Amino acid sequence: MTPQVRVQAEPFDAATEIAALTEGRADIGAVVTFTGFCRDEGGRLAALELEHYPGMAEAEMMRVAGEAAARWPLTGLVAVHRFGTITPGQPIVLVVTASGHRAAAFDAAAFLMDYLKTRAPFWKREHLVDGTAGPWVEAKSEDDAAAGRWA
Amino acid sequence: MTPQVRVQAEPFDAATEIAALTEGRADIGAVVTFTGFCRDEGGRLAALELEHYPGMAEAEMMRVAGEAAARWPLTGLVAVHRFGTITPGQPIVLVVTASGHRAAAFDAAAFLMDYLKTRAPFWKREHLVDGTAGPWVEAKSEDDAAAGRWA
Amino acid sequence: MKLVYFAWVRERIGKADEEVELPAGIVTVTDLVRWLKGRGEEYAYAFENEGVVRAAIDHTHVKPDAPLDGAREIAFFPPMTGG
Amino acid sequence: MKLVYFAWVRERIGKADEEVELPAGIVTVTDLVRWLKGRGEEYAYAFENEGVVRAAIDHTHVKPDAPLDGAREIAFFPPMTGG
Repeated sequence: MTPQVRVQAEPFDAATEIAALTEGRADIGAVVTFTGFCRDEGGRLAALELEHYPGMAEAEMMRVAGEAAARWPLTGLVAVHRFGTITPGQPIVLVVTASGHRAAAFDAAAFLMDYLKTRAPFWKREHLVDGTAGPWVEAKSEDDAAAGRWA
Repeated sequence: MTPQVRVQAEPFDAATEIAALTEGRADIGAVVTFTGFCRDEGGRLAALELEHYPGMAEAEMMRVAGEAAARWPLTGLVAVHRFGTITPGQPIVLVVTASGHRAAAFDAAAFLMDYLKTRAPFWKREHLVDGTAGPWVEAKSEDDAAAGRWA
Repeated sequence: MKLVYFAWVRERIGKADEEVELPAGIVTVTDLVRWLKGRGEEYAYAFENEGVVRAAIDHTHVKPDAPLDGAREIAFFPPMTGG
Repeated sequence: MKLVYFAWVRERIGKADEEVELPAGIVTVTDLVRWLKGRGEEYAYAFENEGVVRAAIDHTHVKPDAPLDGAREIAFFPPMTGG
């Protein structure tokens, strides 16, 4: 199983990714998808700007994907992360995991998200509804704690 | 948030369900989907036949969905379970959870699957590739253990 | 009172549902199971291990000591294997 | 050696990347940070809290005591906030 990792400006489609992992296969029992969306934070945000480190973003996502593949018996793994300006309601990140059994698919997807949050080189900046650029989003200690539970 | 529960013979589409939960909303940060598929068990199975208890299946799925909605801050919840004859590679069950934050969406989806497995009145029977009807699938003690972790 | 059966419980009994008139003294699900077992070997076979077959009253799971009072439909079935 | 900066580290320093010739005695990432802080107040501002800014060598996360030997590209950036 070779993980698929993509960094792109374009939106993605969860159903297309599920179909690509399951097409023509009869050994997959479970597919979990996680999609992370841009929120408007109670009407405060006009958009999120996502900066990334080209080259390292793909490399680090592939390392995290490889760790998930080594840890759980997966039959498929896709991780897609967008960059650029993303408006509220639009998707930012997608993780898809496929396995014979549901626990592996669930755990691997949660692991991937926890690790992508803390290790993939992406940075979010807020753009406010009044047209000004807001602050860079601060990293959350709860994300470090979530990643720490897999150690 | 009113959970949506459906019992149907027809296939379903995960992307349609994600779109229905997220369309026009800017307060959703995370959507998790779980899709359970029919496996061929190493080439042994021609199909699974899914019997269900009409009326109670919907009622019990709605009770489980209500428990998830009471336990996690969800903005959307869909559970769809098919009945009838389902061939390897085809989907059987779909759960979609939406929330402001990813941990709630992940945990609620895993909870729903663990509880649907042990409480929703569906029974699987194997149909073998040699054309004969195989045995009814036996309940697994590991499924009871998985459901027990939420108690 | 309507009884409904599913999966291998239905196959062993040989019918999907039936109407029954309960004699006096049948108070709980366990009472009903013991009474059914006395009706023929197909019932005895279906309920040969009482701890395995599950019951529901009016679409809600119940334990063996649940009272039948007021029930319209009682279901018996094996442990669930959906999902 | 190429240095690249991201997010508010990039904004504080005022450039996205630059080529530097390191003087002798700059062995680790921490040595490099201290040398950069002496180059001007924009660097001092970017690295004002050395424990916050993260580093990567050739696309791999590294700790402050990582040796620079053989590195082609060193990146500095805030804690990640993707996902």
